[in-house]
Amino acid sequence: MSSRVSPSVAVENYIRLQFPSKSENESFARVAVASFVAQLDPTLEELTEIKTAVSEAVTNAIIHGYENSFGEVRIECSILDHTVKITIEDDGAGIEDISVARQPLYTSRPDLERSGMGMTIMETFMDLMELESSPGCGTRVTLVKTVGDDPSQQPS
Amino acid sequence: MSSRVSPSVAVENYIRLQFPSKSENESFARVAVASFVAQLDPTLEELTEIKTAVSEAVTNAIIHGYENSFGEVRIECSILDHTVKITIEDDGAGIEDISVARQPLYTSRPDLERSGMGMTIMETFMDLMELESSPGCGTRVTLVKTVGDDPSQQPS
Amino acid sequence: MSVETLVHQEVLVVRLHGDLDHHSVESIRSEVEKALTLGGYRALVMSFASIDFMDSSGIGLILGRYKKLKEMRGAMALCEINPSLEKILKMSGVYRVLPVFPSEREALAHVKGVL
Amino acid sequence: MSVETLVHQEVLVVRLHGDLDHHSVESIRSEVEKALTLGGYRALVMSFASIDFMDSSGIGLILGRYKKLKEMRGAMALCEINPSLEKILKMSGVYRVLPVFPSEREALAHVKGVL
Ligand SMILES: Nc1ncnc2c1ncn2[C@@H]1O[C@H](COP(=O)(O)OP(=O)(O)O)[C@@H](O)[C@H]1O
Ligand SMILES: Nc1ncnc2c1ncn2[C@@H]1O[C@H](COP(=O)(O)OP(=O)(O)O)[C@@H](O)[C@H]1O
Repeated sequence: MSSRVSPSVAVENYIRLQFPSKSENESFARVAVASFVAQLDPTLEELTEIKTAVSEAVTNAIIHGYENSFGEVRIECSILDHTVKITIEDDGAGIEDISVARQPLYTSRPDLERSGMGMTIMETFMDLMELESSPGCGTRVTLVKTVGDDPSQQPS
Repeated sequence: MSSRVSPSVAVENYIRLQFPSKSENESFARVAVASFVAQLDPTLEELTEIKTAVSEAVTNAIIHGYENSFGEVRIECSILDHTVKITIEDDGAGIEDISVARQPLYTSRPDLERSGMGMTIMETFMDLMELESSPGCGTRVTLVKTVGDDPSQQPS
Repeated sequence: MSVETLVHQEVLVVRLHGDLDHHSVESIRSEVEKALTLGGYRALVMSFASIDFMDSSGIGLILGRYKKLKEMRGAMALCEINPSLEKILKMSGVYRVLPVFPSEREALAHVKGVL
Repeated sequence: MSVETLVHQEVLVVRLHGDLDHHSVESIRSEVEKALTLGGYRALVMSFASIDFMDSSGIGLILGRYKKLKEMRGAMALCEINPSLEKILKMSGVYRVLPVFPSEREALAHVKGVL
């Protein structure tokens, strides 16, 4: 699970973040992404939705992917016109059945009082949410959202 | 100019950031570092000092290192006890004479209304500032600061 | 993140401050549980007036407390939900199981009435 | 970042808002220069009341305007410097060449007196 934004792809700006799977870094991750996305001049509501979606994906990488053991989370965030694309990936446990995992209220960790709403929140708050996962290898979530007052720009 | 925090080194937490040399990313860089350092519970003054030092180093990488052409800036920030260590590096022009560059008010770009105070601000606001540079290859700035009310912790 | 707990007659009031995410939820949960158990309360009001950010970890916290209080045949209500929180709570079905009020005063009155 | 310019008799007042860094300084500089040139002003007051962040790019902006106005035999003053700005300005010697006042009113009075 590793990807690169090659400079030949038409991307206006991007960031890459990498950090260990510690819950302290959840707030760092969403604040960093939000401060990068701020250059698109999103509404406060759009920014909150992006922060929430990133928080869900990073939390999942930490508690489900790495099950609270050590591992690295990688985030890549790129913008093109008014569209932001964010990938959050881990090299953790992976997901056996993606369609089950995406169901609202499904959680494999009710013991941790997880609500099973993370995926649903990501889907609702973003224009597009894609999941790739291979059991034993890791998971990559791709989130796309067009922000601001330019609805002609579609996620690519 | 590339370095890795190996997991064998006693570091409690770290982040790595990577982004293109665009001035839009200056605010992203300092906000991201500040939101990571926030877990050490620094005073507002300490946080402002760290943000300012990071802003100086990132700005230098963009305008002096890459001279406003495309390149990547890398930041690594690690914390151990109450000490934060930040490296900011570029693969740009490099510095011919470091001792000249460090002099207060020295700037190679008075045409851009640079004040030549960036290095002095980094030195003053941080406990330690180290410069490594090879002309034609790039520059790495290392900034170390111990924050919070634990003065027994010294920068390593 | 911090938690402020106070007691109104038989009702425990919990005011949440700051960011409610997976990192902060554990300590909040244990504080609320401790306060409930120590005081033997059967009624809980949670106020979200000072919440700056909340993700689905907050849903887990709310529904977890709801279950506990239901088992004890207690009462629970939420109050001071801002618009961005409202969206998450509606999505998760929290509005279908728990009463939500604009003010702490109204939430308290409701919970006392139910007991 | 945004710039608010207003004119008090012969004096241009520039109020800076937000983050003053290398990214924002260019547009600020050109706005200030345009206002100075169009109005033919020889006196400038810069207010830092609403500055959230400033690095050495701000020093360059201040000293650049100072030079210009000195060449024109004009007058300039700064005001509303918060403690963290003060440190940077002192370090850079700005206090040795420019008068600094707590309020815009005092800065204006000084600059008018000098002209
Ligand atoms: N990064 C991941 N690695 C492994 N499993 C995951 C990951 N993300 C999600 N899952 C699985 O998908 C389920 C549903 O996720 P989600 O809707 O976010 O709910 P929750 O986090 O509350 O369990 C999780 O319970 C987990 O089993
Ligand atoms: N990353 C870098 N790459 C190349 N040269 C640099 C770099 N950082 C600093 N320098 C050199 O050191 C000088 C002094 O830097 P500094 O004190 O920050 O002042 P300023 O940025 O205002 O010029 C710069 O003018 C430049 O010549």
